[in-house]
Amino acid sequence: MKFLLRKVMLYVFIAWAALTLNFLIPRLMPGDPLVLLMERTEGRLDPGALEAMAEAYGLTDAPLVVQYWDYLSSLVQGDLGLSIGYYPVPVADIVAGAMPWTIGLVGVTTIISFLLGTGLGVILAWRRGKRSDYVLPALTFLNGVPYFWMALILVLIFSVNLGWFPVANAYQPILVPGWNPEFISSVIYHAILPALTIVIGSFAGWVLSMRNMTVTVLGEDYVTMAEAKGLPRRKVLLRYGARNAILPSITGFALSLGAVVGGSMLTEVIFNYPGVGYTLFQAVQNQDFPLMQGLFLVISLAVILANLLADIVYIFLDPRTRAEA
Amino acid sequence: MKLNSLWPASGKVRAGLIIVIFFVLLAVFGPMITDYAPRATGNPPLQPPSADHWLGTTQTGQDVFSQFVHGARVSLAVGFIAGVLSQIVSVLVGLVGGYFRGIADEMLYILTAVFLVIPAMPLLIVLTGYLPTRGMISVAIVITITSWAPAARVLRAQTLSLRNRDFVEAARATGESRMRIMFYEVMPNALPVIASGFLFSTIAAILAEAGLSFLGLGSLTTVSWGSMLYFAQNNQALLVGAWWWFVPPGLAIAIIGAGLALINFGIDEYANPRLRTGKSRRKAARPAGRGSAAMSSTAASAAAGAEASSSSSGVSEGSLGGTESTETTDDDASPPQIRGSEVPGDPVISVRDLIVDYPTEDGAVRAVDHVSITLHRGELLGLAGESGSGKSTLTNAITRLLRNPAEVSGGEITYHRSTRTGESTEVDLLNLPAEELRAFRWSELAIVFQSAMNALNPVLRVSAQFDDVLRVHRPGMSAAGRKELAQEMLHKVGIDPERVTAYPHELSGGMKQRVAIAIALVLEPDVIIMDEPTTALDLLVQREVLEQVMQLREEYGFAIIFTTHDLSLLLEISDTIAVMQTGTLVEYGPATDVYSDPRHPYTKTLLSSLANLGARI
Amino acid sequence: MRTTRTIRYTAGLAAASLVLAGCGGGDNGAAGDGEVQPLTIHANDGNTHQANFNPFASAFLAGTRGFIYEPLLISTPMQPGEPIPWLAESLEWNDEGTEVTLTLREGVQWNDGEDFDAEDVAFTFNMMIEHPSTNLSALPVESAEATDDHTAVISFSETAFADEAAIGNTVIVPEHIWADLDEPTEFVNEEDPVGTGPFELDQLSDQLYILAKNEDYWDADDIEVQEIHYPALTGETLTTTLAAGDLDWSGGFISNIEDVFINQDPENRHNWYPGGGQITVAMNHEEEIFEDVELREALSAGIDREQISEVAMQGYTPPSHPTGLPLPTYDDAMASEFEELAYEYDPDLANEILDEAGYEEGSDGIRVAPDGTPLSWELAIPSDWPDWVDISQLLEEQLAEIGIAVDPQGISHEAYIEARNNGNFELTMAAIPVGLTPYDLYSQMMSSEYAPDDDSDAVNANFGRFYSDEADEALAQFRNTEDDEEQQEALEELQRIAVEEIPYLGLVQAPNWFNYSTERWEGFPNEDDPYALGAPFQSPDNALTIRELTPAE
Amino acid sequence: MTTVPTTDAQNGPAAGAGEVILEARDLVKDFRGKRVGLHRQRFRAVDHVSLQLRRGQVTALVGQSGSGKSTVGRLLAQLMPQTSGELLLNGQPITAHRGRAFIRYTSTVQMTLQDPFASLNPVHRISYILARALSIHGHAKGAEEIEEKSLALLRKVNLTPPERYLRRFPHELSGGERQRISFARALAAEPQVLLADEPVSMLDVTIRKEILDLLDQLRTEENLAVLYITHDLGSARAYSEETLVMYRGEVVERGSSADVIDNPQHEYTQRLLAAAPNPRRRLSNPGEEFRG
Repeated sequence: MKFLLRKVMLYVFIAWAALTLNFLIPRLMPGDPLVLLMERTEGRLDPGALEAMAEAYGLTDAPLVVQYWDYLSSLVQGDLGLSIGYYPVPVADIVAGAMPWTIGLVGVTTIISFLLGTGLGVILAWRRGKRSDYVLPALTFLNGVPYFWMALILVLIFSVNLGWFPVANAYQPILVPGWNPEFISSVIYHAILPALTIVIGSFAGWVLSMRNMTVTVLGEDYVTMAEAKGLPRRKVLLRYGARNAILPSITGFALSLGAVVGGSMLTEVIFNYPGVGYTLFQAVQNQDFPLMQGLFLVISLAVILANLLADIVYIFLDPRTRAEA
Repeated sequence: MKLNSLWPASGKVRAGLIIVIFFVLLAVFGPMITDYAPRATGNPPLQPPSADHWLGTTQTGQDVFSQFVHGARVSLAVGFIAGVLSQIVSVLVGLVGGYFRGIADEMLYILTAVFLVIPAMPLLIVLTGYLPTRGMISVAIVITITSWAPAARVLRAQTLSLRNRDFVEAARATGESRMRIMFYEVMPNALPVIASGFLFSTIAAILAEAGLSFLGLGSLTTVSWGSMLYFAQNNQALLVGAWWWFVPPGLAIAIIGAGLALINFGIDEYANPRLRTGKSRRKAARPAGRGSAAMSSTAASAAAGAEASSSSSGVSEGSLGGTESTETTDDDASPPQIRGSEVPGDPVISVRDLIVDYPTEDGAVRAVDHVSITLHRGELLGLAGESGSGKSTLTNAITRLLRNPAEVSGGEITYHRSTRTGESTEVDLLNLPAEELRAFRWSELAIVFQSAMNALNPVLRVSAQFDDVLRVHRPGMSAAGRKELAQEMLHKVGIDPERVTAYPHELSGGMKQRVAIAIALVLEPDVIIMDEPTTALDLLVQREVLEQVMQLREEYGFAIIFTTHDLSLLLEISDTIAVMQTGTLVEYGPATDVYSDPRHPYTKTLLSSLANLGARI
Repeated sequence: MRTTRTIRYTAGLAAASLVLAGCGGGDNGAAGDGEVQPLTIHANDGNTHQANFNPFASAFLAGTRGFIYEPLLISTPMQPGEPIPWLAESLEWNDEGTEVTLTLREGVQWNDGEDFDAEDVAFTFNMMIEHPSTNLSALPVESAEATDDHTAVISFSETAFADEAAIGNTVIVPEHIWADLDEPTEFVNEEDPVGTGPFELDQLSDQLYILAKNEDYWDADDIEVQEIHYPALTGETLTTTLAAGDLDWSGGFISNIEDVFINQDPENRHNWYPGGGQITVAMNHEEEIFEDVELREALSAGIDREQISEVAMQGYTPPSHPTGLPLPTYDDAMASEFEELAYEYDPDLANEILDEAGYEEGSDGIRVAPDGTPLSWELAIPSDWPDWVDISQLLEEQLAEIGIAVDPQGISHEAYIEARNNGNFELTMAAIPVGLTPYDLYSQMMSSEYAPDDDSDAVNANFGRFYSDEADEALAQFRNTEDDEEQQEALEELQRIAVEEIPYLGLVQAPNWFNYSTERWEGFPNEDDPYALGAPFQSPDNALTIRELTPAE
Repeated sequence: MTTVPTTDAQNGPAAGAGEVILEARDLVKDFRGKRVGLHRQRFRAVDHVSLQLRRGQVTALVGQSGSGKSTVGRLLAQLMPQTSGELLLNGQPITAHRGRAFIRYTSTVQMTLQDPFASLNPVHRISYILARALSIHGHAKGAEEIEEKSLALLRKVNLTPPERYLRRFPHELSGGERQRISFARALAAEPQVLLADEPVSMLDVTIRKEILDLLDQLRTEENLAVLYITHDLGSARAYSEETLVMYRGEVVERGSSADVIDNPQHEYTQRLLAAAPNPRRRLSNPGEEFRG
C-alpha cells in the first residue's frame, strides 16, 4: 500500500503541476486574449465592461499569488471561466459535452488496440525467426503513419468511395440522444471509422513493444525451465512469457496513452467527431483561450487518472511491487 | 561497440538508412530540380500528375511536387532541430539526475514524470496557440518542450544502471572527475539510448509539426508537408478526388517515420541481441557453449540492463575463447583419458559420439565434439570444465533445450526407460516427437538451473509453479492433493510448508534454490540435471544445499549430472567425473581415480592450480 | 466472439436505418402527402451546438436574431433607406436628430403569452446604457421611456440620423425576463427563450436544434415554414451535406461549389454571393512613405485583381470596385460618374509612375524611395486564413513585377489583430465590413472617429489610419441630415475620395456566402429579386427571407 | 565490538615488517535501509573495523558476500564516506572524498575491482584507459610520453608484446588480460597501496594463479601495500601474510594467514573452512560416501 500511496502522491503532484502549468501558460506566453474578445465584440465594449470581463478570465493586475489563489478556488467550484468563442457559454459546460465522446472513443479503442497489439506481439515473439517476422517492417510503417493521414485515407476509401460509413458526427443528427437502440446503434455505427483509425494507428506500437519484451522474457531461465517442465507451449508462452512481458507494457502506458490521445484528437478533427479533440481544435481556431485551457486541463487530468489506474493494475499484476508495501 | 564497417549489417537499418538518406537528398537537392516555385500559382488548377507536374497541381495551380520537396526541407529540419534539442535536454536531465541522485534527481524525476504524463499533443496545441509567430524554430522549440521526457526517463534509468557498473567505480578509483565520468565514461555507453531517443524525438517532431500544420497551427506561409495537407483538406481535395495532393505528404511522413523507426529497431537489436530476426540474428549467433559460468553473470546483468554496452560482453565471448586458450595450457594434442566406469546399476542415459555445432558466418563452431558418456541409475556424474568447455551445450543437448542456431550434427542420446516389469526400453531422445518429449520432460528428467532467482517465475506463487507441473503430468490430481504434495516437497528440502504461498522474491537465494530442487523432485524423475546449482550461493549455503541434495538422492535414488567449474567440489561429491575442454571430453572416469591419478595434462593443470590456490587437494 | 457479433448486428441495424433515412430523404422532394417539410439551415460552422440564445452574445445560435427576437424596423443593405416596419410601425425623428419616437405594432405577444409593449422597448434601450456590452451598434442612447403602451421615445446625446438603420435593427427583449439579470451578456438563455418572433425553440441537442413555428405570431399567416432544423456541421461536413442535397439554405465558403453542389442539380441548386464588404490591403498612412499618392496609385495598378479573384477566391467574388462599394449590394448609392469605372491591372503604368516619382530600382531589383527607403515590406496576415494566405502569395508575385518586395508573414490571429489595431505594420490585409449603409462602410474606411487617442494606439476600424478633412466633412454632412438627397451627395463625395485618394488598395469584394436549394422551398432572394442578403447568418435579413419561403411546387 | 580472537598479538602479526602506510581505525559504515513507519532502519555494513596495510605486505580480508569486506575496500579507497572512524595515510588522518584532495589520495591508494568484464569501459580502447590514468596523476605528458609509459605499464603486468594490447578494446581481451589491464591502470598512479577487490573470483581456475602471482610480483617489485579482498580462504592462506575474517560487518578473527586458516579460533571461520570442498575428506573415510 505504501507503493500505491507513493504513486498516488506522485500523480497528485503531477496533477497539481498540470494545473499550475495551465495557470502559467497564458501568463507567461506573449499575447492578450482580451484583444480577441475586443475584436469579437467589435470594439463595442466600454472600458468598464472590458475590465469586468478581464476579471472573469482571471487576467487582472493582482499579484500572481492572488490570481493563482482565485484560479484554484474557482477550479474547485468547477468553474473554468466563460468561453470566448461561444461567449458566454461556460467552458465547463462545453467540456462536459465533449468529454463523454472522447472517453468513449479513446477508451474503447485503447483497450481494443492494447489487447490486439499485445496479443499479436506475443504471437510474433513466439514465432520469432519464422516468416511472420516479415510483418515487422509493415508494422513499423503503420506505427509511423500519422493518425490524421490514416483517417483521410479511410474516409477516402470507406466513406467517399464506398459510402459505407458516415464522415462526420457522433450519431445521426436527426436522432435525439437517449438510451434507445436506434440512438445507440447510430453512435456505434458512427464510431466505427474513427475507432478503426485509432486502432490501426496505435496497435502497431503495442505489437512492437510487446514482441520485444516477450522475446526478451522468453530468453529468461524461468521460461526455459517452464519448457523443461514439459508444459504445453501455450502455457509457457502465456503464463511465463507474456505474463512477465506485459508488465513493462503497462508501465509504458503513460507514454503511449498520451500519444493515443494526441492522435485521436487529430482523428476527431477529420471525422468531425464532437469530442475534446475537435473542440480543442475549434477553440484554437477561434483563439478561444479559456476553452483551450479548460480542455487541456481536463484532458491532462484524464490521462493522469488513466495512468494512475494503470499503475494500480500493475500493482495487482506484479507481486514484487506489492511486497514493497 | 565497434562497428565493423560503416555500412550496417542489419537489413532493417539498411532499409531505414536508405529511406532517410533518400529524403535528406530530396530535401537538399530536390528544390534544384523543380521547375516551379513552391507557391507559384498560375498553372492549371487541380491537374493530376503529368510530365509537367509530377505530382499534379493544387487548387490554386501550385505544383505539388515542388511543394513536396520544399516541404521535405521544413519537415526534416523541424524534426532534426527538435530531435537535437530534446536530446540535449534529456541528456542533461537524465545524466545529471541519474548520476548525482539525491534531491536533484528526485526533482528532475518528478519533472520528467510531469512531462511524461501530461499528454503532449494537447500541450503542444495550447502552447502553439499562444505563439505569436510560428516559424520553424519556435515550433521546434515547442515540440522540444513536449518531447524530451521519454528519452530523459530512459536515459536516467540507463545512467542509474551504468553508474553502478564497475567501470564507473573503477574510473572514480582512478581519480576521474565527476564531469569527466559523466560525459566520457557514462554517456558513451548510453549512446545507443541517446541515438534511439534522438530518432524517437525526430519522428515525434515530424509528426507533431505535420499535425500542428494540419490543424492550421503551423505557419501556413511556410510550405511544409503539414501545411500541404492543411490546404488539401481545406480545399476538399478528398471530395474532388485530388489524391495526388494529400497522398504524397502523408505517405512521406509515414515512410520516413518508418525509416527512422527501422534504424531505431536496429539500435534496439544491437543493444539487445535477443530481438534480432532473420539474417542479422544468425550473424550474431555465437557459440553459447563457450559462454561460461564466469561469463553468465555479466550476460545476465546485460540482459537485465538491456543496454547496448552490455552487448559488448556478448561479442567478447566469441573472441574470448580464442584468446583465452593462449593462457590456458593447451593440450589438444593429448588423447582423451577414458576409464571404465565402475558404477553399479543400469545405464539411464547414454550419449554416443555427440556433436553439436554452432553455425556462424565463419563456418560452424563445434561446441561439443564426439562426446560419449553414460549415466547410470543413481549415479552422480560430475561434469567439469571451464568457460567455453561445452558442458552446458552438452547438458542442453540432453535436455533438448539447445537454442537456435545450435544444432546436433551427429551422435545419439538414448534414455533407458525402465518399465514396470523391470525391463528397459530405449528412447531416442534426439528424435522424440514433441508430445512424447513433453511427457518425458520433468517426469523422467528434471533440471535444476544455475540461478534459481532467474529460474522461478517472479509473478507466480511457489504453489503455482508446482501446480504447473502437476496439472500437466498428473492431470488426475485434485487441487488439494497438489497443494499437499507441494508442501510435502518443501518440507523435504527444509522449507516451512507454509511458504508455499510465497512469491519467489520473498525467499532468500538459498531457499529459492531449494524450492527449485523441490520442484525438480516433485515427479520423482530418474535423472536430474543440475547446472551449476550452487555456484551463485555462498559457501555455507552451498554446503547446506549440497547436503540436502545428497540426502534426497539417497531417499529417491535419482541419477544426477552435476555441472560446475569447481573441480574440487566434484571430486568430493561425485561418483564419476567427466572433464571437458573446448568441446571435447578429455578425462572421464571414477572420481577417486581421477583425483588420485589424473592422466590428462589438462586435468593435472586444473588440480595443480587448485593446489596452488590453497585448496585442500 | 460475442462482441464481434454484437457489433456486426448493430452495424447492420444502423446501416439499415441509414438506408431508410435515405429513402425518406428521397421522398422529401415530392412532399406528396401534404405534410410540410422542415427547412434545413446551416449558418455557423461547428460540430456541436453550444446552447446560447442571447441576441446580445457574440456567439448566439443562428435564428436567435430574426426568428426568435425581432427588430423594430428592418434595414437591409439591399434596400437602403427604406426601413421595413416590423415590431414598430414607424420611426419619427425630431429636427435635431436627437430623439426618435417609435410607434409600435399592436397585438404582438411574447411567446410565453405576455403582451409586448413600449415598456419592453424602453427597457431594451435603457439596458444599453446600463450594460454597454448590449449596445451592439454603439448608439449614443441617453434615455428611453414608454409614453404609452405603444409609443416609446428614445433620446440620444448627439445627432444620430446616421444611426437610423441601427436603431431600427435593434432587437427587443422582454423586460419581464431580462430585468432580473445581473449581467445580460452572460445569459445563455437556453431554456425556452422568450421572443416575439415567428419561431420558438422546440428541441436542442448538441448536433441539432429545431425551431418550431410560433402559432401565435403576429404575422403567422405569412409564415409557411413549420419547422427549422439546424444540424451541426463543420466546414468539411458542410460540403458533403450540401452535396447530398440535405440543406435548403446555407452559408459559408465552399471550395469548388460548382462541382460539389450546383452541378448535381443545376435546376434547383444555386449560389448568390453579393458583395458584403471588401478585402483590402491596408497601408499604414502614418508611415511617411504612404503619404505619396503616386505610390498608392502605382501599387493599385500593379495588383492583378482578376487573378486574385480567380485563383485565391475561386472566382466566387469579383474584384473590388474603386469606390469600395460592395456590389450589387450598394448599387443604388453609386455615383453615376463611377458606374463604368473598374480597376485596371497595368504593371507598365505602375512602373512608369514609380520611375517618374523617383522610386529607382536598386541592384537587387527592388525599388528605393527618394529618401532611400527600400520598397520592401512584410505583409502580416493570420496564418490560418487560407484564402488570405493565397492572396498574399499572389500579391508577392504581382508586386515583384513592379519592383516592390512583399514578404507574407503568417502570424497568429491574435498577433495579427494586435498589429493591425495598433498600427504596428506597414502593409497588412484588412476587411472592411459592409455595414448597414454606405455611410457605415465609408466611416470605417476614412473617418477620423477611428483615430488613436491618448489612452491607446488601438483603433477598431479604419486600420490604415487614413484621415482627411474632406472625408470627415462629408461624413458629418450625412450624419446631420435626414434628407436623402443631401445624404447621397455626401456619399458621392466619399466615393470620389476613395477613387482619387486610394485610402485602401481594394482587392476583392467580401462575399455574402449564400447557397440555396429550391428542391423543397422556394422564394429565396437572388440576383433577380435581391430583397435581402441571403446568408442565413445575416440578420435581420433572415426575417425577411423566411416570410417569402413557400413549399416547392 | 566483540572481542576478536587472534592467534597472535592484538595488533597484527609479528610479520608486520614494513611500515604502516594506510591505517583504518574503527571504521563504521551505515547504509540507509528500509523505512519502517517514520524511522528509516539503518543497516550497519561495517562495524568498527580496524586494520593496517604495510609496505610490501599482502593483507587478506576474507568473508562471504554481504560480510562487508567490499565496503571496507571502498571506504579505504575513499569512494564513500565512512559513518565514523578514522583513516590514516602515513600516520596522518585524512578525509578526501572529492575534488583535488581525492585525486591526491588516489595517487597513493588505488583500487581494482572484482569483475574484469565490467570494470573496463567497453567504449574506450586500452590506450585511452591508461592514458587517462597517467595524465590524471600527472605522470606523463604529451602523446609520446604517454604511449611510452603505457607500454611500460603493460609490460609491468606481463602483457607482452604490449603494442599488441594498446589499440584494443576491452572486449577483445580475455578475463585474465582485462584484470591485468586493471592492475596496469592502478599502477599508472604509482600508488603505495593497492586494494584488490576479489581480483580472481570471476576468472577460471587455471588463470587465477597467474593473476595472484602477478599481484605478488607487483607487491615485491613496487613495494606495495596490498589489501587482498576475497571469499576464498585457500588463496588467502597462499598469498597473504595477514588475514582478517569478516562476518556481518565485524572482523571476527585476525592473525597471520597460516595461523588463522590452519588453526581457526572463531566458530565462523571454522564453519567456513568446514564448508569448503575437500576431496580429501572422502579419501580419509573411503567407506562412507559424502554425507551431511
